Parts: sequence; structure tokens; C-alpha cells
Amino acid sequence: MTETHLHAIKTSTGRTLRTEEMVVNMGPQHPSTHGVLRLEVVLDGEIVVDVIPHLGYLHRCFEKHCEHMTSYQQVIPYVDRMDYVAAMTNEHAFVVAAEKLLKIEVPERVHYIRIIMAELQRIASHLIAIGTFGIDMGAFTPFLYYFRDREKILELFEMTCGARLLYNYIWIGGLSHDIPPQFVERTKEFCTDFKKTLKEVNDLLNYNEIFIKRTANVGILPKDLAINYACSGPMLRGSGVDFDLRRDDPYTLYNKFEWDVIVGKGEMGTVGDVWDRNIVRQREMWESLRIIEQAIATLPEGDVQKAVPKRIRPVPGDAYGRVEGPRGELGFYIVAEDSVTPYRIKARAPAFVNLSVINEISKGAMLADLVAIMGSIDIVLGEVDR
Amino acid sequence: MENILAFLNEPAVTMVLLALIPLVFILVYALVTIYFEMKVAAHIQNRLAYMETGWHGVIQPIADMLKLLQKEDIIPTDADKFLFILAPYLVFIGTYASFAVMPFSSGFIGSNIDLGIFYLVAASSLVVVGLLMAGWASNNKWSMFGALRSAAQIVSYEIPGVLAILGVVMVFGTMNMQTMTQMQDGGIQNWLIIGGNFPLGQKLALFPFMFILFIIYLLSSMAEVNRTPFDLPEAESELVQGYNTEYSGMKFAIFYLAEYANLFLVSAIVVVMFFGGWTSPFGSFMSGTVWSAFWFVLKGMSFVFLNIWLRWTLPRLRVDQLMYVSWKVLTPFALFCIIAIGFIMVI
Amino acid sequence: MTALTIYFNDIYRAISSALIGMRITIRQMVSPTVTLQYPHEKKQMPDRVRNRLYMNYDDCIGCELCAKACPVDCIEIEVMKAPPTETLGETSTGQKKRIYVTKFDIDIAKCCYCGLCVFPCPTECLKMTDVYEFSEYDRNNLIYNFGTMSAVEVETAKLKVKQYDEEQTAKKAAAAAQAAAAKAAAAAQPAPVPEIPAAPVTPAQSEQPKGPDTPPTQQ
Amino acid sequence: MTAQEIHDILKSQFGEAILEAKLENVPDPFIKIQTEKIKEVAEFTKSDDRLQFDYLMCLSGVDYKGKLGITYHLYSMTHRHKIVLKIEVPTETPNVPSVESVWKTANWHEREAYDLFGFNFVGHPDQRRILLPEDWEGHPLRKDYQTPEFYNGMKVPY
Amino acid sequence: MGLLDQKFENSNIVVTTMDNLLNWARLSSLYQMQFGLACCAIEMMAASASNFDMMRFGVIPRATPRQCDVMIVSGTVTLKMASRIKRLYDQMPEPRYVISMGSCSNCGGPYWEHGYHVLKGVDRVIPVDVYVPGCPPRPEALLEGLIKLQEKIRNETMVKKKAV
Repeated sequence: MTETHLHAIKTSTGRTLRTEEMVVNMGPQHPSTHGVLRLEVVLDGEIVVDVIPHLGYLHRCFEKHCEHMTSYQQVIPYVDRMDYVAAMTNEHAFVVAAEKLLKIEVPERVHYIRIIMAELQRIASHLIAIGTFGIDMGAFTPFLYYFRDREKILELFEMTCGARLLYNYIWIGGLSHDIPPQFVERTKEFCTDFKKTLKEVNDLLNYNEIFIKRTANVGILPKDLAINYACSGPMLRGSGVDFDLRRDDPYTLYNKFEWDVIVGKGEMGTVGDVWDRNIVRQREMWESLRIIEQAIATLPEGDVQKAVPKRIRPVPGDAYGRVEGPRGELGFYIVAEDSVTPYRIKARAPAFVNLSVINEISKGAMLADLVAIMGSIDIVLGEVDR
Repeated sequence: MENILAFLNEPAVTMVLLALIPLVFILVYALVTIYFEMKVAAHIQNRLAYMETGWHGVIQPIADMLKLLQKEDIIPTDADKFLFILAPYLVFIGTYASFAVMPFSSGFIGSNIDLGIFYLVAASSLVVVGLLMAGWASNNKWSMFGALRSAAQIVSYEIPGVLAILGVVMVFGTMNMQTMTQMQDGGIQNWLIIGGNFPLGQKLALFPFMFILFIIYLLSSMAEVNRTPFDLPEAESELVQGYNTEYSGMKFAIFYLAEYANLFLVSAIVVVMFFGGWTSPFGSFMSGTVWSAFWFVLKGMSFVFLNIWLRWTLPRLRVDQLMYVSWKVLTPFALFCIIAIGFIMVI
Repeated sequence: MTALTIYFNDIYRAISSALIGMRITIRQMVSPTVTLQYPHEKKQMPDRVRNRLYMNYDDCIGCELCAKACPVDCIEIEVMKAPPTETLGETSTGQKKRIYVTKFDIDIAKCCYCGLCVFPCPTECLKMTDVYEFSEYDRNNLIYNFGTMSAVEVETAKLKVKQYDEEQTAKKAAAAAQAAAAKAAAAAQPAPVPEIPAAPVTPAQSEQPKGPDTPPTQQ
Repeated sequence: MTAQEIHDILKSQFGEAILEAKLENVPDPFIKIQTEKIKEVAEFTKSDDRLQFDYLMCLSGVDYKGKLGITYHLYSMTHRHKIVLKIEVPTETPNVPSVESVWKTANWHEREAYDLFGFNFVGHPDQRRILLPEDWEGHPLRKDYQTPEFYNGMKVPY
Repeated sequence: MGLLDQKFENSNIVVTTMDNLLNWARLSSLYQMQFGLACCAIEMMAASASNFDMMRFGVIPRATPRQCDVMIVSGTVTLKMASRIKRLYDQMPEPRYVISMGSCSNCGGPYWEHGYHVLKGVDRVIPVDVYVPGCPPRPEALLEGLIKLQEKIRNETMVKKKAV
């Protein structure tokens, strides 16, 4: 090293570096950042000393757009684009908040279809989460198996509403279409087929010894820290907190069905490690299948557009509605004035909140662990940056 | 005409021509393996891969190479130009030189030297220097990371690998690869993996240790050619592309070629040591100079297939676990096997 | 467990789980592939599929509901109220057209394919088709002009509207003057209505601008 | 615990600092707090055994045209009840005590509110822009925000 | 665009044959820059996954720009990201191509009107060869865009263009 390299370097937080440390930029374009996240990583050899996330590379001004819409209905396409991996859930969350604000009661059939869609979407989202996590770990094949089966879910969605990824399906007060006649049968078919893949990938990836060694005891997020950072979803449950909005703050008819909340138990290492978070997702898919099967079996009749209001003009006030998305608590805070235009919509994005904990849990880990931790948080940058 | 024949009969010319055979082989073989790997990977993943160029995309690797030839050759401004240019050639030379002692068939071996396998280990170590050079010269942090990891990894895995070779050499009593192969001639029952061409008692005693040595060498060879689960130097999700991050065009193509040539090289060593090299599995049936070349390539390819299969099945290890596997698992086992083999051979 | 047991257990599990994985992958390798070879074979699209917008200009009554419903404002419509004396024809659903639609542009590059414009359309002239292959080398080609009125026709229409407006104002003025006169003179005679030359607007077939050439395949 | 009970506890503890409360006939009952007292109230709600609001669901800034406001949505993991706290500050001097030391999650939420609304969180350890680039001018979610013509030589409007 | 492009004064049979061969190589081995920006990235992943398998056309994702031929801008380009996109494009070796995938990168898409932080079309920073419309485009639509790009490459030539 020459003299010039011995200067103290300052990171953007004002930290002074010792000369042995090295600052590397992970991202915005990096295979493991799942999009356009930039991590300023201070490394001491392979050991991570500090991680400073830089967000905003996908800040698409969602909240500003909402204030310019001429009706509440028009917000829904933008809500879709917020978390593009789980668009149905986003719509659901927004609609739950808006219906709370407008005090709309929707028919039972709508609730059932929404639940089926939300759970299918949860599966689709977890498939991407686990698949890309597998890529981060160097296993490419499980990702493709999961994508193959995700395609079947997308086919179901496409059949129902015509779009593959961004649906505009769940409307305030109802749905854009009723489910098509073949839907029930195709969904049942999917549920049976999909269980095989779940088992297969479970053996191939989640219980592979290399995978366990890579993920167990890595990135441990203790219970109290998880709550203090308001982590939610598999992140929170992986840390051993038995909390699921679907059960503890029921928002549609989830309490009608029988299912379990999956909690990380630290089977392979410590409670709250990367493996726990991943296995929570894997097992949640089984629970989602259980809910779908029950909902499909007891689907009531009804008109899905009965409660859709012609013109939405709420009384001034505000409401916060939240649902359990695949990534965690997805909430929308709507402030309304006496107008057809929403005054202010704030999205409480689970990935945004979950990501804020990264600095805390990745200190002292190795560079490869950082990649694992990133993968286990399951961020979607569209949601982080909005 | 006579002049040409006379020219061809010059010893120097003959040597050059003979030396070109492995080069041609490497080129053809690498192209075939690139295609083979992609197809196998694709079918493992329920896909098809290359379909649009020729019948099932068979000429795709040629298109790849032709395209890489056309690409702009970028040398970063801050790179160490000399080392940057030298590195890929060094890597390739290391691999190419190793092919000199490879017994392709009963009738063809580049150089039938007595130190065969020793030379091979030494020559293939040149790759490390090349990779380190590439990473350093790129002036890129990720490349540097990849290069350092690669150096540490290859140097560590050379030890269990060489110990495994040592065990085999103890059994054969020779380092000449042609002799090794000839000692396993006579059918599948004489291959070293089953215990070699020894009396039954010794054979049974040798078998478990040979099997362990085979596994050890297989794993360390996979680490030496940087393939999953040991592909840390170019771990895509961590290090972008590792040491070849900054390489484009033809230089990258040479790295690519060398990687696949290396893959065959280590598979061939496994074949020579444990699976009877070019010998036919059916004794004298289907043996002969040409047949033996066929057997050699076939056996080599099946180990390449094993490598590919493992690569698309397993996740990647972490650096410390990689070292753990090398130093705490493979090396002790190899040492244990060597001691045991010593006893068996003495008895 | 002692350290040694853990050590051997780890090795055992590493090998056994790798073998399980290999069994799964080899089984998948011999099972059939799922790839759809796109340009050679295409998927059957479901009925509700939402891809390129298609607009049937002949059916448009110029209500602008679609432009209002569009969240991204990618539909640009210019309308002009036709004089009641004009006959613009009827839509296929039997509604009478009363408005000149001089411009109907959809910037398909901005479109977000949400389908919100399709629902309010009273004559169902706006549809989302199953055409998804419409890549372009130039972005300007992605602005689709569905309006079929040529510049000349637009000018004629404008002229007519202007003429009509003028007449109306003249009429009003005349009426006002008459009223005033009537008030003054307590006697009035209605002014004769001037005749407007009848020039029916023919739907132009000649210069069909670049629009989707495939009609919607589903109803 | 109902919103009324929570309000009563807070009222008895802080008295004057509780400005207004709407607990019935609204989707989410809320309590309006004096801006200066928000940190103390936050600390109390978290540590008090009856309340134990340990989970900050959401922190949202709102521009009420002339005033800026922040809404805190709180939830208790132990008691499973929730409440909404609101504060208001004048647009010219948007100084708000930071609650980052109470709930760590507020860190990024507050950075976002600073970025998009221009609040000044007193006591925030790392108040930088989070979504927009460092050299961005203005706070876009304010109602009077004008989109700039150019940023770094790139034209912004369509 | 390539090293030999437009280096020849006149066309003849050799040049044309070479042209065809080299263009064929170029178009059938388009290594793709592996990075996703937004929604379209998911569809891009779907296009390279088993069901559509972009690798049939010789498209292999590479992590480093140095080894790429085609950059698929898949999603919204924000102002913060635009300079990075430009840099990545600059790092790619010639000949290089850009596919703009989806409404957002074509012209800002749904964000064209009020998106204060969205670049209204990636063609404002880098040249674009093919625009694939859709929000997001189906994987087939992306493949169709790729085929359009291949058509474009097929017509490239080493012959210097005559001044008109």
C-alpha cells in the first residue's frame, strides 16, 4: 500500500475508517440486492463491520400520485405497482383501509374470493422469496422449480382478471369480475399439484446440509429487537413472536377458517436466524393451501359488484387499515377531505420497516452472510422506495 | 510433396503438430461441454436451453465464440495493463500444459514422462497465479476479493487433492500416468476404485480406502476448478463475477475456455487414477488405440456430467466452511487413508 | 453430543442430503420440460386477458368517460359538439352520435393496462384485446391515432360548428332584437331560418392512420 | 383496553398536554397531543404497564395546508390494543421531538417524513434524506411543491 | 457498432457473407445484463425461467456489464438511478444493444405526469433499440421484442454508409 491509501476515509455517516477496512458498494446493480438497493458495506477482510443502506433508487412518487387521482378507484393501479410481487395483497390492504373509511360492508362471497386471491398471492410471493433466496445461496435450480409453479398461479389470476402481475382486481366494495367457472376446479388441481413441489424443494433446499450450515445461527434477530424495530410478517414470526394479523386483528373472514400461525422455533440453530425466517415462509405456504382449500369448498353465492359505490366521496377523516401481506404488516393510512380526490395516502410498507433492521443484525457477519440476511428479509424495492 | 513429407518428418515439426492435438481437442471439447452443461442444466430445471441455432441449438457455442471475438476489448484505465493482458493466457497455458501428460489413448500421450502426475499438479497450479493476477490487475474490489478467495481456496484444496494422489501413487508405485493406466487394464474389475489389479484379500482391504480417496479427490478437484458448491471465487450473488468481472471479449472467452478445459482435466485425472483411464471396461473387448480414446473421453465426460449435476443441485458454501471442509474433513481423512494404504501395501 | 459425534453426523448429513438432492434433480431431468417455445407455439389466451387497447372509432360517441377514468391520462380526446342538424350516424348499439370526435389518441406507451377505461364506456367501443406483440423501434409509433377524421374533415367540421354557432348567436341576437322590437312595437315576425348546405360527413376510409390492425378477437 | 380508557390514563398523567380526542364514531380513535410533549407521552405509553405500546405501526406526516401534522399509530403486542396519536406543527417551524429513542423503527419513518415533508426531528441521530438524492431541493409531498424543471441536467417533466 | 462496422468502402460477396456470419453470431448469442429495476424485472425473470426460457435464443444473464451485449431496462428509471444506468451502459463493450421493457422505461409510463423523481423514458440517457410496450409486458412480449432486436442486428453491415 502506498502512502495515499493510508488516509483516513470517511463514510457517508461520518465514520472514520481504519486503513485495514474496505468500503465496497453493493448495488444499485448487484445480483444479490434484489433490485436497486445500494448497500455501503464496510468490510474488514470478509467480516462486515458496518452496513449503510441507501434507498430511493426506485422512488416512484406513489404518495404524490395518489393525491392527484380523480377518484379512489384510480389509486388501485398504483397500489399494484407498489409491491409488484404481491399486487393482490396490496389491493386488499388499500381496499380494507378505504372500506373502513367509507364504512362499506361487502358481501360474503367477495370476502371469500379476496381471501383465496390473497392466499394464492402469498404463495406466489413466497415462491419468489424462497427462490431468490436460493439463488443468493448459490442454488439456482429450486428457483426455477418455484417459478414453474408460480406460473400456474399467474394463470389462475390471468383467467380471473386478465393480467399476470398487476391485477386491478380487488375494488373498493367488491371485485372487478366474478371468478370464471373453471376457476374452482383449476385451483383445486393446483393445490394438489403444488404440494409435490413443496415437498421436493423442501428436501432439495431447506434441509440441505450446506444450506442449513449457511443459514443457521446467522443474522439472529432477537424477539425484543424485532418488536422494537416493528418488524412484521415472517421476519417477526421467525423471531419467535406468535403474531399474525390474520388471527390477531382479523380483517376479513379469516377467523372462519382453521389454520395455524407458523413461528420460528430455532430447530437448526437459534430462534430468529435466517433459517427460521426462511422455513416460516416455506411452512406458511402449507397453511395458505389449507385456507384456500377450505375457502374453495365453502364458497358462498352472491353478486360481487353489489356493494361497489358509484361515486366515492368520503366524510372527512382518516383511517388506517392493515393486512398481513406476504412480507408483513401492510398498512394504508388514508386522510380524506370532502372531495373525490384522496387527500393523503401513506403506505406502511413492511419491507421498508423490515429492511431498517439490517444494520443491526449483520454486524460481525461475513460478506456471504450479509447476502443471506438480505435474502431472508425478502425485500421488494418497489415497496421499500414506493 | 516430398518436401512436405520431409518437413513433416522433422522431429521439431512433429512435436509441434503433436502438441497441437490437445489444443484442438481442448477447443472442440470446451465447445461441446459448454453446450452439454447448458443442456443438462436446462433439463434438470425443466427447460430446454439453446433451441434456435441449428438443430436443438448445437452450434450455439460457435456463435458465442464468434460473438466474443467481435466484442470490444476493454482494458480499464486504472488496470495494470501488462498483468491484465497476461492473466488469461497464463491461466490457459497452465491448463494446456497439463494436457501434455494426459494419456488420451493407448497410442497417444503428449509426453510419457515418469513424473507425469507430479508435473500435472505443478502445472495446473499455474492457474492460481493467473487468477490472482487477473483479480489484482483489474483494480476492482470484487475482482480482488474473488482472486484472493480463489488463491486461498486452490492452495488449500491442493493439499487433500495431492494427498489423495499420493495414496494412489503409493498403490501403483509409479507417477507415470500411462503406466498407471496400463496397470488397471483388463476390465472393470481391475480398476483402482474396486481395489485394483491385486489379490482378492488386498483388493477388499483397499476398496474402502480407495473409495474415500476418490471422494476426497473429487471434492478437491471441484474446488480447484471453482465449481458449485465451491464456486466462491465467482460467486455471482456475492462477488458479481469474481476475478473476471472486468474482462470482456476474447480475454473473457479464454477464461471461459480454460475453465471448461480445467473441468475436463480434473475429471481425466480421476479417470486415470481410479477408473482405468483409457482401458475398456470389458477387458480386451472394444479395446485398441481408437477405442481407448473413446473410452477415455466417455469416462471423462461422465465425470463432467457428475460435476454439472452437483453444480445444479447444491447451494454454495461460505468461505470459512470451505476452509473447514478442506482442513478439518478432507485432509485428516486423506492422511488416515494414506496410513492405512501404507499398511495394506506393506502387508 | 460430543464434538466427535457432531463431526461425523455433519459429514453423514452433508452426504445424505446431497444424495437426496441429486435424486430429485435427476428425476426432474428425465421428466418432460414445461417450456413453451414462444415464436413457434403460442398460448391460448383466456377471455378476460388485458393487453393492447383497441378502440372502435365508429362506435365512439365522444363522451370522454374513458379519458376521465384513466388514471394515467394516456387517452387524449378532442371533441366538438355537432350542430343538431348534422347526422353523424349511429353506433352499432343504436345510439345516436351527436359529437364530432376530432382526435382520439391513445399513447399506448403510457398505458398501464389497468382496464379502468373499459368499464365506463357506454357503447363498448373500447376493448382490451389479446394482442401483445407490438414492439417498436421508434417510440412515436406507440402513439395510436384512432380518430379517422382527416385534417380536411376536421376543418370542415370546425367550419360548420362555427357557422352554426354564428347562426345561433345571430338567431339569439335576432331573437333578442325581435323581442326588443316586439316590446317596442308589440308586434313581431319570426326571422326565416337560413338554409345550411347539407354536407354529410363520410367516415373516411382513405387514410387509415396507424392503429391496431387486428380487431378484437373476443367480445 | 378501549380508546376511552387509554385516553383517561393519558389525561390523568399529562393533563394539559392532551389537546383533543375523538374516540367514537371515527374509524380510528385518536388523541391529539401537544407537540413538545410527544416524546414524553411516547415514553410513557411504552413503559406503562397498562398500556405497553411497544409496536409503532406507522408514522405518517400529513400536510394540512398551513400546518404539518404527524400521526403515530401505536399497537401493543402484549395487550393487543391500539391508539392513534396526532400532533401538529406550523409549516414554517416544523420542529418535532424525535421518538427514535423510544421505538427504533421510527428512525427510518422520521427520515422519510423529513425527506418528503421537511420536518425537523429534534434529537434524531441521523437525519438525512432517505428516498430522494442528497442534493434534491424541496420536500415533494408538501401541497405547494413545484416539480423542478431539471435535475442534474436531466429534464424532469414529460 | 462493432469493431469492423462501416470500415469497408464497398460491398462485395466476401463482405456480405462475412456480414451474415458475424451478424448471425451476434444475434444468436445476446448475453443479457442481469439486473432488474421494478415490476418488469419479475416478468423478465419469468421470461428466463422454465416456462418461457429466454436461453433458447442464446440469452444468458451475466452479472457484470463487461460481458454483456444487451441491456434490458426493465422498469422505472428514477433520476437517482439514471446516472447509474448510464454508467452501466458505458461499461458495456461494443456492440451493445438496449431493450426498453415496459411503459415506465419507454416514457415514464403511469408516472409520466406527476412523477417528480421518475425519468420520463430511458431514451433520455441511453439510446434504445427496441421498445417493448406493456405494463408489464408478458414474457412473450419481451421475447418478441428480442426477436425484433435480432431482426435489427441481422441488417447491420460492415459497409460504410454512403452519404446521401
